[in-house]
Amino acid sequence: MADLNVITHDILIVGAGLAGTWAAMSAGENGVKDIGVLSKVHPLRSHSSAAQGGIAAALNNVRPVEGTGPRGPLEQIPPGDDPIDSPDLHMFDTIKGSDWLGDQGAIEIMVNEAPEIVYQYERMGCVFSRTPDGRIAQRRFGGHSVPRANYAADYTGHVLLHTIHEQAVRNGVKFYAEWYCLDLLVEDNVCRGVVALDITTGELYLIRAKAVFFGTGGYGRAWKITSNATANTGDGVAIAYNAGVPLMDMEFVQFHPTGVYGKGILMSEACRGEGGYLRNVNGDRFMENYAPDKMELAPRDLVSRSEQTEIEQGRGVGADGEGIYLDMTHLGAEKIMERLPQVRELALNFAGVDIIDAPAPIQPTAHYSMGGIPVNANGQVISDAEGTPVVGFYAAGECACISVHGANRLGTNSLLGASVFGRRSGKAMAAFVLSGAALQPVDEGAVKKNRQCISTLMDDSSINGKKESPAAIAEELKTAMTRYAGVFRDEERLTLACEKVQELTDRFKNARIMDKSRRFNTDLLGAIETEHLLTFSKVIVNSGLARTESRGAHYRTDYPKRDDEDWLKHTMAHKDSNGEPELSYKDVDIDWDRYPPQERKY
Amino acid sequence: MTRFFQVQRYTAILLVVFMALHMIVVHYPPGHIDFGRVIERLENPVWKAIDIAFLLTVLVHGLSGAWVVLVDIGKVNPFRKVLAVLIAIVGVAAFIYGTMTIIAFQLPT
Amino acid sequence: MFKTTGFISFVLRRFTGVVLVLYLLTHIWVLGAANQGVEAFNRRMELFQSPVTITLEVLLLAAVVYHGFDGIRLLIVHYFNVTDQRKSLFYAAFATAALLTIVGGVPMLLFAFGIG
Amino acid sequence: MTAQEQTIQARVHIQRYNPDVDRKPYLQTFDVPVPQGMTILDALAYIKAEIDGSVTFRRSCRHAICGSCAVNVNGKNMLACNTPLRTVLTKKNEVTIRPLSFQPIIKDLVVDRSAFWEQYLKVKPWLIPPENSGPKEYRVTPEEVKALNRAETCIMCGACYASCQVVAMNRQYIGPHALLKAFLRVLDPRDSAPAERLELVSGTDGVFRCHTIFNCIDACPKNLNPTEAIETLRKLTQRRLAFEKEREERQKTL
Ligand SMILES: Cc1cc2nc3c(=O)[nH]c(=O)nc-3n(C[C@H](O)[C@H](O)[C@H](O)COP(=O)(O)OP(=O)(O)OC[C@H]3O[C@@H](n4cnc5c(N)ncnc54)[C@H](O)[C@@H]3O)c2cc1C
Ligand code: HEM
Ligand code: SF4
Ligand code: F3S
Ligand code: FES
Repeated sequence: MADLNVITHDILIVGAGLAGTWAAMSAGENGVKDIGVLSKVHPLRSHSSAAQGGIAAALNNVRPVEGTGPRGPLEQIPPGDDPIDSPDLHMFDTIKGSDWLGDQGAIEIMVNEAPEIVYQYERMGCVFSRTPDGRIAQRRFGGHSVPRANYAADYTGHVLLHTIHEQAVRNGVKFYAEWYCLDLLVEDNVCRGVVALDITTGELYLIRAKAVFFGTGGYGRAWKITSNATANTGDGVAIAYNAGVPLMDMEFVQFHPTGVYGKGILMSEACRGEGGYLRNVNGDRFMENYAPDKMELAPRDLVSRSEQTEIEQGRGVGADGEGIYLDMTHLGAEKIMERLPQVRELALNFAGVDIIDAPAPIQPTAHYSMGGIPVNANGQVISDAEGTPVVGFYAAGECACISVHGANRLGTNSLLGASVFGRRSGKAMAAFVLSGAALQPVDEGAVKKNRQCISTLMDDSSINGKKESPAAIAEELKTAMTRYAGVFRDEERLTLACEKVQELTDRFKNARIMDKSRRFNTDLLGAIETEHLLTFSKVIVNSGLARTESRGAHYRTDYPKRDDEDWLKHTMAHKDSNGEPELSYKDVDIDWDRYPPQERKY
Repeated sequence: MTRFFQVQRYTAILLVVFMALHMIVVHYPPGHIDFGRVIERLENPVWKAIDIAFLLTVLVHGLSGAWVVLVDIGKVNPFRKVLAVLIAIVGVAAFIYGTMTIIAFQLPT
Repeated sequence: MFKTTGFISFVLRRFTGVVLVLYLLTHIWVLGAANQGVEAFNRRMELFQSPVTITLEVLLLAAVVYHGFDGIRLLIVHYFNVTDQRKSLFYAAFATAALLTIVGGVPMLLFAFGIG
Repeated sequence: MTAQEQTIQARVHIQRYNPDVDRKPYLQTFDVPVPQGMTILDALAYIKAEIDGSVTFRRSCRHAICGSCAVNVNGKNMLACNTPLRTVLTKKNEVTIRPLSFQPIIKDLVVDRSAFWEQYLKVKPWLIPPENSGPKEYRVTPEEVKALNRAETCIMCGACYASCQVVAMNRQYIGPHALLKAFLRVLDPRDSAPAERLELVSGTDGVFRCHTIFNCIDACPKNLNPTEAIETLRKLTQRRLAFEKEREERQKTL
């Protein structure tokens, strides 16, 4: 083709969050020179920067002051004193958090590499908060039995991302900022490259590479109320699925209990940590009916479910009764100004409420997607339950399912997972490329196909005169997912969700965009992203419908118990020839001697 | 660049002093200024020295300032070296001429 | 952005600075008449003692004091960490300059129009 | 508990421009219902979804951490995502949204940030750690971290850069964002090339090009203070080598 733009790289990385940037860095350090990184937003805009709380690692820098209880003050551990934390403990907490669906081999690798990767971040320039003697400060975090979250105030992800990005630039990694990956080219289980769009010019490119890496982030945007950035539309997940790669455990999506009402923007866990109350419309602290001991400090999924129960029983607040009050007025202006200034700002800007004198309306918000592209501990994508690799295709971060988070991720473990497995993937890719991998022949028709899709979306002479707005379809999908595949699920709701997704998928065939220009067409991107949302939402609802148990974040009111007998296994979904998800299952990697499944009790 | 900035700031400090002095001594109280009035003061060689220093300071400050103003403009920026030379020439010329003037204030013999 | 004290002061400072440089060069040329002797000097000075030029000189005074006090403000900002007071500092500099212009300018005008 | 406030109607003027087809930028007006809590970004998203899908702007995180969405609202640069629309409405319930000032426009509210990023890279934003890196973390005191916090939260939104008239005059100027970054690295006790950095920022286009206009402070959505960072750097450039000596001493106890 005359108008075919081709770019080649040894390694092509899609996604410039922590996972993608680490992969690029470490591939470079391991001897590969020619690395390209594609990102649909500028690398520093990646969603990793939104992480607030911290990154987990058993550094043993601080401990609770003796005899002060679970919410008491922390102190640095004097040199020579006994450590309180260990990778093993971290491993156990993670497994327990995952409701035993996490693969223990991968978890072990992650917790063992954790301290080293945090130290490396520090040595590269991260400005972590410090203990009085200058070590990295740590704080408590939900589900971790000791203070293990290494943090930089409440912008940890921001600091990590900027640091690693700068170091990658320093190492000569080539970034393509504002390039959109449209398609992945896999044939005969061998990955050959991608089709990408230079957003600024609207030009299509065929990018060939010996190894392709996906670090495209999560898929929380399929819900109406979500803490995720607008970029988190699960593109990588959908693209891989369309290319014939299976998706794993897609039904597991974590809901955070305190998102700003109607928007989902995260109000930090610290609000409850500092003593905030949750109240329903009658002003009752309803948590006493669900977790009388821990009250507001019960684990995230439990609190989210309690809130949702109140809402569904008609005791919610707000215009549509879908909210709950987070009441911090009793803390007093002084404490709020000192400990939660950012939260106050947030509530002021986004809810129009000053938390000093009024409760803030909040609601559960889609927060983290545990499922994704199945990979092994070297980031190599696998194509079936036996672990057959897709040659030359790697993934890590939130778009991948390794699975270290199992059915429920612990806070601070995802920055860690993205970093550790991003780095490992980079190393594995370097080994793969240096072992003599070659560029594979590609079908140039792929570009044509994508160009066709785009012109269809832009076309105005639509079939049967019916035009659909992609934005409206996305909106309906999100509403349906929130209602039917949200905190609570059951057969009826999930069936409704399936039908809705199918209906919307059909309607999307007539979707037409308004912006017909080539240059920086975000309308077009929005439509493509909507298509991706539909693609993987179908997998989510089908996987969820099939899984007749409650485990971690997947809660079925019709099957409220965990069922290890039948369901201690990962869901794998392949796209079949009709475009429907075909489910199969994969065993969980469990060390039966060390960490056999137990009841998950807090 | 560092030096230009330095020079501007230090000369600015000096100018605060000189300017105040100049205003008070020369222009206050306001009135008719003629040779006679100037010579009253400039008979004293110390005043001469002060005025020469003032002249130097204000020239350096003003002209380096003018250079900055010009060079701030993106299109002019590439020619900053040439400009610096031109302005320096102006400065030196003005300084020599001004110094001659100051020296010229002498009681006619 | 264009209505901030910072920008306004910058424009004024720049403008007065340039005006002062131009004046300075003229000034040096004017005084240079002294080289040609007493008469030449006095003759040239006469040229500049009409009410009109003296009025202009008042403006010049305004420029000098404004530029000067604004410059002092910048020196203060440079040597002390007072950026939080940036607005008050500007108002202070401006007010002082205005005051001095009046204090110095009124007698000049009185003199110029022969009232003093 | 709080009274449900009424939705009001706003007229949002947006500057439109697609260089491929338009000869010059023009304003287009949209009527937007403004419920309580609607941000400028929400309004833009509403317009894009409901009225005109070709309205183009950047956004991602929605809560002032990614730095994508800075625009010029009623003549001031700010983030669209953390500014409630009601706070910027005029008495007639109008608001004018333009792209960041002084930047080449790619389309509508999207500007070409290449110069901005180039300047950012020019100051070598990465840490240059000391050679003798140990197995664990460097020891940095909480006080030293506190000093760095004044620069660390910069999200590279460019609101400062696009409010600085020096940038408007001269694109060679490094700019407040990048100088703030330089400040962060220079002051970091772990950085071992402060003298080199100070040399770099004292060049023709560095800290001395700043004329203390302060617009960068006014614009910064993260309440940072580039001017003070620039003044600090100016002072440090004067004792560059001494400062590096002190740094070497400090690094012995990292
Ligand atoms: C509000 C919030 C707070 C959080 N707090 C914490 C915390 O405290 N601790 C913790 O451990 N975790 C936290 N997380 C989770 C954590 O931030 C993410 O899981 C993690 O950052 C994901 O990193 P990533 O590299 O996989 O993806 P991302 O950082 O999301 O990056 C995705 C990248 O892929 C690119 N991309 C996507 N699609 C395409 C495409 N089609 N073409 C080209 N490029 C594409 C994007 O541009 C981006 O660069 C939080 C998450 C949220 C939402
Ligand atoms: C009390 C006396 C004065 C003080 C305190 C003073 C102070 C300053 C300062 C601090 C600057 C630097 C501005 C910047 O960096 O942006 C400056 C600039 C300048 N000054 Fe002065 N100045 C004084 C008198 C003068 C005089 C008498 C002249 C004219 C001959 C002059 C001409 C200039 C010019 C042309 C500039 C450059 C303008 C700019 O950069 O905006 N100054 N002055
Ligand atoms: S300093 Fe402030 S305004 Fe400037 S880029 Fe950083 S966050 Fe934005
Ligand atoms: S606005 Fe510009 S001139 Fe300096 S003080 Fe800020 S960088
Ligand atoms: S959308 Fe991220 S800063 Fe506004």
